[in-house]
Amino acid sequence: MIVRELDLDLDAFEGPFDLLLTLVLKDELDLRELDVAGIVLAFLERLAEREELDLEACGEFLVLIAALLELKARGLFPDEAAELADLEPEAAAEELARRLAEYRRMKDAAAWLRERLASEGDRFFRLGPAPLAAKVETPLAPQDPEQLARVIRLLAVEPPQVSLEHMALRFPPVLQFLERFRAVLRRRSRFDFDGEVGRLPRIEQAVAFLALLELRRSGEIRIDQAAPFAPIRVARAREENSNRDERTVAWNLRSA
Amino acid sequence: MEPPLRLIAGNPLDQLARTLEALLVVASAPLPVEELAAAADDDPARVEAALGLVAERYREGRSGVVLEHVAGGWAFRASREAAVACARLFERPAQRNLSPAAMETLAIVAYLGPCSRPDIARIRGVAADSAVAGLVERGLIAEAGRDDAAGAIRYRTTPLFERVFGLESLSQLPRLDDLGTDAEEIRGRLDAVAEKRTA
Amino acid sequence: MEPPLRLIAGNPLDQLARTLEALLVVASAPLPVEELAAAADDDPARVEAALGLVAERYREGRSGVVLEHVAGGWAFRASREAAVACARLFERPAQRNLSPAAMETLAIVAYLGPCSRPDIARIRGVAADSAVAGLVERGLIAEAGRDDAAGAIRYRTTPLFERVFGLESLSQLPRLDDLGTDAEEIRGRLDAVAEKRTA
Repeated sequence: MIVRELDLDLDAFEGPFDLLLTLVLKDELDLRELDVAGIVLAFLERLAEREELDLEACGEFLVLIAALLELKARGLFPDEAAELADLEPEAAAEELARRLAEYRRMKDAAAWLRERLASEGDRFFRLGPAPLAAKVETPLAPQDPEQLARVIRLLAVEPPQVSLEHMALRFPPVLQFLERFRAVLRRRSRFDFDGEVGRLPRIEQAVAFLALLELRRSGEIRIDQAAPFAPIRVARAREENSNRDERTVAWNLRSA
Repeated sequence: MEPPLRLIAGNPLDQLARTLEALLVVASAPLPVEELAAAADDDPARVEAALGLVAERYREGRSGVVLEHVAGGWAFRASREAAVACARLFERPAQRNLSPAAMETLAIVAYLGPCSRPDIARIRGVAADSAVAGLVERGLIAEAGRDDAAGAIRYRTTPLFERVFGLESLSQLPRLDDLGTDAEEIRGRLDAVAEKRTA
Repeated sequence: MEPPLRLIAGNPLDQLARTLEALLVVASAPLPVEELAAAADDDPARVEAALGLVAERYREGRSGVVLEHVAGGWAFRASREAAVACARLFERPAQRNLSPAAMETLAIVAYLGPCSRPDIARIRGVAADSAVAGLVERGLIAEAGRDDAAGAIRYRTTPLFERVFGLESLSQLPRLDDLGTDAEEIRGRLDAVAEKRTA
């Protein structure tokens, strides 16, 4: 099972997971509009269709979805992420529970509304004026011009400060890491992933990891890891493959 | 009220008559027999007959709702004896006020001078199409040529606007010196805030 | 049709009842008792009594036109048994294809309104911009001014929302406390998971 070929049918996006990631990385799809739970469901459904547990696919999926979730959480709650992080574990758990409960209640309220609409949907009524009623014009009451000034002043209210952390989210294009890794591999036949990107912010590490997956998919590199959490070693694949695949990758990225 | 019409229970046209009543009460224009027949999924001749029952039930003197046959078809109207009450109903909401979206749109056009819909939407952070249409219909703003760049229609306030707000001219608008001394400066300020809001 | 209601000719409320019928058939939105009383130039208590007569005459099973108390007022609608015929003739743009996202957004605005798009996104975990725009276009929610502190537009449900969902008022919505799981219970589950992990 190839995670990146996972077919998605979401409100904000329809197509393979691969394309979705590319669009997100190129800033062409607003992560805030994306229902991440929908992606997880699609993956689980696909997984359930198989008899065996595909560990490799699960691992890849977890990494990708975690990166997406983190990006999205920070995008949605630039201030609150920091807020929650400052809380003691006890208080954070309480806050999390409170928010989950609120979310669940709203889900249930939506379900109630849906049922209500189904049971009340056979009540038809007229919208707008009656067919033979005289057309009426309702004149406007005299208005105070101060209202206009008040409204403009509200429009000039500065929105809440966006934290600088949010600025760090301007994450680099995956192409940048593709080129960087290729350059490294031209000089050396192998390198250590953590050694290369370990000092970068986590967001950039996530993008770098995507680049790594992309390079492996196209057969340019081999990836080895002795054990979970052990260093990831990246090595050049055989020469004859790399030229052809470089073209394919570039084409994929451009066409997305 | 006169003694009510005695419909023989089980008259085969009764159910059709009730369906026609329902269609007529939700219609916003007179309905021709063919349209009623299509909706009721019944025969036009039977519909005509059932309309006779409905007309008998809803007639002047018997009911406040009266069935009327006009050029375009059949429609319910108010009885003549209730004309004065209906007139009072429609006169009453004279103190109508502007919706928040309309007030904001109007303020933008008044303070910034001719603006297009995209200008207004950008500053508000949300589309203003129905607010603009409503203000044009009320005569508070009017078209004022096109945008040089994109060719979008621009709007300005009207003399009626000045009357409603008790202004002799736009120069009498309350000052906004805290935001800027002229329209250009205020526009720049609002644009900058709008950009931050969407970022 | 059931045998029609026998109104005693000359019942002093008959004429008022007919006037109310007339007002209800021309109104474009539900009318509160006070508005009916002002238009009919009569006493609210008498109007309430006459509404009883009208409700008896226009009720499900007896008539294709039905009187209902909805969205804070009284209004005529089509009987439920005529829904199929009405559906053949009229589209209902307000309730067509309400997506799950739209329904959740509507629930949040109904319970917590007036609230802004950031408020909604906070609860749903997904930006609500397109859902909000869709609900505004359908007339189920409307702008309700801006948040003083952040300048974000806030939204509330409209009378049309109450009418479409058959609610007399928002207070008819089930109490939030009766919905869903409470924070305590979720907290308990979180703790259970944490214990397993450390064990």
